[in-house]
Amino acid sequence: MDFWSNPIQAAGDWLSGIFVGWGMEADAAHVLTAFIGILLLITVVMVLDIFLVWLERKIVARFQDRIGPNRLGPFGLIQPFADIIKLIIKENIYPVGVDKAIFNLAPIIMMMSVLLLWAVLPLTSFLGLDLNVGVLYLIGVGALGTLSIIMAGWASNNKYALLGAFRQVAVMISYEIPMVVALLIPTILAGSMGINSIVAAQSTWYIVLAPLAFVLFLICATAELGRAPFDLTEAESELIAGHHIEYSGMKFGLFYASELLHTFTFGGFIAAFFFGGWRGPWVDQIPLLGLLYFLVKAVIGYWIFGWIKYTFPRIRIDKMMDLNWKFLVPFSFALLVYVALTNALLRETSFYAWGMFLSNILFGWVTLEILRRRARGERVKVETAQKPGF
Amino acid sequence: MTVLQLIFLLTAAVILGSAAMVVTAKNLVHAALWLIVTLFGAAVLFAILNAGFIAVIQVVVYIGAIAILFIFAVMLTRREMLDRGPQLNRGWWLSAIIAVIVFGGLAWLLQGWDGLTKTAPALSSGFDSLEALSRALVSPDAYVLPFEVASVLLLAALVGAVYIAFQRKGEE
Amino acid sequence: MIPLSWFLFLSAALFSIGLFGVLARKNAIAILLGIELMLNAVNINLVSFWRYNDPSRIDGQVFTVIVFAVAAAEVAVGLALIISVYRHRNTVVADEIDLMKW
Amino acid sequence: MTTETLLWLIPLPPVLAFFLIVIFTNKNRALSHTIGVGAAALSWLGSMIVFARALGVHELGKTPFQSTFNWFPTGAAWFKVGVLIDPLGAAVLFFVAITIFMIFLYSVGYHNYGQPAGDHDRKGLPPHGATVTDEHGHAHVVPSIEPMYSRFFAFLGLFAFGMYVLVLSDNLLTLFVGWEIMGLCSYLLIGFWYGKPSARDAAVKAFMTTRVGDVFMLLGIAYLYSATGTLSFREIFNNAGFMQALATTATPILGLSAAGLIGLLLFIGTIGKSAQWPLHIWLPDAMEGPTPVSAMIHAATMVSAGVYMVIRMFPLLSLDPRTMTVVAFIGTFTAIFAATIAVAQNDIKRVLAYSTISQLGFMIAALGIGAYVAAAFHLITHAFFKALLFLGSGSVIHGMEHGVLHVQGEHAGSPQHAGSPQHAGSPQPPQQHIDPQDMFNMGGLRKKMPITFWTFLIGGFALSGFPLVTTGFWSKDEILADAWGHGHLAVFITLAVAAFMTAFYTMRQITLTFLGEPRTKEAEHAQETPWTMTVPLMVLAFFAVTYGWVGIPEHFPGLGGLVPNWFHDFVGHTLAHVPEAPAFSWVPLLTSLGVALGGLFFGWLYYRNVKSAKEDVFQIPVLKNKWYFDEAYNFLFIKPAYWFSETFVYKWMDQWLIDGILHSFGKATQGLGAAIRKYIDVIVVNGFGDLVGYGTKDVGQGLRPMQTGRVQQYMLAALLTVIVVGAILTFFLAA
Repeated sequence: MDFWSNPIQAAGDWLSGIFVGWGMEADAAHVLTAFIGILLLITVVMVLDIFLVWLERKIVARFQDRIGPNRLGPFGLIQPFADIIKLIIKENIYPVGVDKAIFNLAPIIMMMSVLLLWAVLPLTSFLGLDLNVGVLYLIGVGALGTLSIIMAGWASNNKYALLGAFRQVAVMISYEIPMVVALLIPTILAGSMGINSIVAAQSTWYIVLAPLAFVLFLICATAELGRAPFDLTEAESELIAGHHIEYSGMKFGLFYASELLHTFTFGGFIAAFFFGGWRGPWVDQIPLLGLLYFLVKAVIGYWIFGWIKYTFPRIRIDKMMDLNWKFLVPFSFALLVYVALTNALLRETSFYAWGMFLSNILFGWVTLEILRRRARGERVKVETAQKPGF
Repeated sequence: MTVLQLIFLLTAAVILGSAAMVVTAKNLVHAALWLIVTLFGAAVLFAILNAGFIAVIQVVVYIGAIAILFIFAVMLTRREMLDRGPQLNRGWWLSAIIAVIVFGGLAWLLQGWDGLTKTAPALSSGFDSLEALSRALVSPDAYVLPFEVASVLLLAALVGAVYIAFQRKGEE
Repeated sequence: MIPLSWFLFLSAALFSIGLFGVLARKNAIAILLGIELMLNAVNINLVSFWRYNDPSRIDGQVFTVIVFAVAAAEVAVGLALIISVYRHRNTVVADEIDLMKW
Repeated sequence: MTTETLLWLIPLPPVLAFFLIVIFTNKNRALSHTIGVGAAALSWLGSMIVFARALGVHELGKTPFQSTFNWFPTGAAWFKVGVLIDPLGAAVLFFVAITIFMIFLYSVGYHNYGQPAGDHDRKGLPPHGATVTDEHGHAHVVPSIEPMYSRFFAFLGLFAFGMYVLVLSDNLLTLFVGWEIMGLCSYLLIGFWYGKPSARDAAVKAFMTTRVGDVFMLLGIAYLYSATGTLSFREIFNNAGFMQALATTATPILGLSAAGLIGLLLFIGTIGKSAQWPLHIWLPDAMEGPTPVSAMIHAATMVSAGVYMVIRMFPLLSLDPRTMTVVAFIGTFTAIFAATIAVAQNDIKRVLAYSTISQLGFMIAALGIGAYVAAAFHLITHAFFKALLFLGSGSVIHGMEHGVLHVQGEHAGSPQHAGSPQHAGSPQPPQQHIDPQDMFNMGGLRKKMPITFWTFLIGGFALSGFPLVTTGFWSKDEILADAWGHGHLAVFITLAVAAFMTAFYTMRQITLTFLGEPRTKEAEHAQETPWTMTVPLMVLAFFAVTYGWVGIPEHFPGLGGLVPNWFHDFVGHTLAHVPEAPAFSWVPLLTSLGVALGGLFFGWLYYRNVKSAKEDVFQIPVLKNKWYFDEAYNFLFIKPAYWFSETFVYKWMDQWLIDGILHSFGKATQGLGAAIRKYIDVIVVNGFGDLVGYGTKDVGQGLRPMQTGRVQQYMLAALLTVIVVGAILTFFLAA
């Protein structure tokens, strides 16, 4: 096998060959190699996470017209390491009445739920498991995140934490529905649930074929991540800090890091689902180039999330649920049917890409028009109600 | 013993241990969390059995929805959570005996069955159980009717649950 | 390769544990937990029979999916009932929910 | 629209009106009566279209309009129901539709639509009148609107639905359904003013009495169904095999054939419904209902339904001569019997009620002697003129009530009386309130109410059989001719006497009511009724005169042949063998002329001078009291029933006989018992008893906790059972 077309596979084969040479069974060697691979991946990801902290701080600073960390190392790159050291040497506080086991487990599971996502993240054409239920896997692992939040909220023995956890869980369970539907649209277009297959199928990026699905997914992902404007779980003015109110030290650090990594991962998924993933020029000749393309696209996705977070004000919880159940869910169902139909009609034609794009724009325009009319009606009703004499 | 067997035994131990914790844990939230561990183990088993879709659905539906629902219910009925008294009936030993008898009976019945030591047939290459399942669920000469009935059942349960649990105005 | 018996014994054991939970627990929610265990035992059986019989016949998985649906429905209604009972009687102990006795 | 579709639609408007009024428009009187009258008009229109089309069909008897559908499965076959219009059905539908429509219209005026609400009217009581003040400050008492106005139209609609169902059905079952709907409605409508105890009693009486007949009728239907497997008229009558089998099968009862027994049972239903002797007692009491109801019951629908049913079943009845004899006897007897009572009645409506019974007797008698067409003819002519008479009498009563209120208003409104203490705060009906239905309180109304007078006169002459110009003459003449022609001399003579009495009491009624001078102040102030009441009178009067001309016998001297005897030809074809018209004879014609004119003349001659009830020599107690039938039934059935339960069963059987035996046994055995008790009872029996008693109790106590209400314990028990049964199955049965 050519090493450069799939270096990871080659390295793995080489390693397990060594283990077998040491007298191991082939299966056991395979499993051991896989574990080593997982460990390597996690290490890389965690290191990436550290730089994400720096990136996040830089982004927020730019949005707020500041410079951001700039003292330690070049461009302040050493700053996050200092932060980590600070968090590690902080005291571990256990408030009265916490359920210690669960309290400690929660951040770990939180981190785990994010790391599990990396199993199916298609970094390149050969890296990332092409699970035939990849999209569902994404949702299922999201459920683990939910679980960790409720564990944290409950174990803290703090009513703000519990309330925050309740809110977050309600939001996550609700927004899961439009999210699944939004992800079903790339699935339908690609004819597979495997995420790498979806990337492979994107000779035209799906942002062109299904722009509305992208918008829908972006909204749902923001809610799923619990970032502004949907950061109700830690709405500081109401709940202080939500589910991680009682956490200190590195446990808080884990929550913080996992949020950032989660965001980056979702940036990656946006890249994979809608921006062609590792696809790019010359990637067929040099597969490793895909990794670069993918990371660039993922960082752009990450930046989009940051852009949203630091631009929009927070939405009230009831408005947020209304938005989901009264708009996003019906909208997503209608969109799914619509895209499936247009896809079936236009697939074989020469103007497939442009037809899909324009039909999506048309659908979005109709939706906006309906919303505008309704809003106008509501406004008129409110105004007439306020007028004296009526 | 192959690695797969080892994984199976580990998973089985986790499943049985956590299941035992589910039925004995004093704190209900712990019981619910142990249930999640059990369900996760079951998902692993499904994965071992090459039923990837079922495994993921197990995680999504059971852990993502049902378990969360349980935890919600436990928290909504909070007084019981603080109840540190015995969580078992007075007649729990009778229940234990019956459970053992049931297990014994099932084991005895299985013992007498000749298909017990069967090994799994190899999956033909290119066979996608997910595709077969999805075709079975929507094809009229297979399971489309039960599938639709199940969805109607779900809807009815949803409406019923909302109605039952809905706190009407004026009620305490 | 794992023989079929392993799965069957595991599911029998899981079923019995669930049964014990259903019969012995005081708390109504815990009873529902036990029922979930039993349903999972059934699911394990269904899937393993599918795998070990003829994987091209997908019926075992279909039944599993339908069991999922039924379990979800059962839990939703069951928990709603328990919450409703809790509101009215302020208890979720199954032994105290005995209005229907003699 | 095909005629068959139309047939299905005809009964629907009234029942829709019923539900609409009951459910939605109950509060709105105008809307309610619009819906009710509109529905009757729609049904009428449909019926007229059907009738017109029926006229156009050649040999309708062989190819009637019919349509059926499968109702419910009976084993391998289906029970079919459907609609049918054959010549008889068409003729009946014609008069039913017209009379029902007219009665609906009449009810609007009768219940004082447009008048103010009463001062003290309450639901369940007739309106008492309202006081209004005119522009001069004078208080007048005027009629007030019926408080349950909408309800009346709803009930009437349901009643009309029942009648349409009955007429249109092609089988006995749906006919019975319509029959029973009418039974219910008659109960509701007779007891419409349920505030009056007499109305309540009358309603119950009518319901119970007809129920006696209905039970027998249901038995007959059941017997017929078990014998033939179908209830469809045409399937039974057109199947010679069925008819043959029914005629020859013997039954254990009175040696009748199956056909005879079934016929008799069905005929008992008719006796109840058409108020024949001996179940006639309910009908005069039914006059407690509002007058449109009386017209509905006595002319258009209910009593006609009974006769209609026997006419329908005539082919079956005629299979057994003994049944026919019974029918002829009952009819003839009822005719003369009711006529005698009618002579002595003073209530204007009661006279008509008894005359109805009498005329129905004519029809039944005609049927009994085989005069099928004559019976149907008289049924229809009678419906027209009796509806006319009832509505006319209602108009008279209404006019009289106006007079009563006027007089009452003068008392209440005039200054010298207004001060009297008992009238000051309570304008209740005054103590000297007279009965507006008593004919001796009337007199001279022809000037006050000319339209009512002339139409009533036409109706009365039709009832009497005034020669040539009225329908009653032709139909009654045909019955008499049939009786003579078929050699039933006894029937002929009896009916002739009854006809004479009919003419006599009719003229008595007309004379007392309309002729002469007003005998009371109230009668002086009577007033003509509004157009909604007089228009129906005029329409019905038109038919009461002209309808007879369609059935003039061909051989009638002078007139015969001028107009073809259409009715005989048309209705006769309902039967497989068209009955022959009797040969012409002068005897019945002269008899008919004589009794009609004679009765009318003597009635006028005598009653023109009678001023009060005391002067009337026909107020014979036995007639006045209706041959003591109510008393007799009271004595024969009701008292014995009381006596049987109170005295015989309770006092004699229970207290005296059984208790006595027991007591004597008790006394005798007491001594023995005391001895036994000491040695056996206390030791053995008590011990055993205690064992059983306490044992049962203890076992019950012990078992009671099984029902713990705890779901887990139930489950435990169920599981144990499963394990045990499974073990048994595995170890003992499978092995």
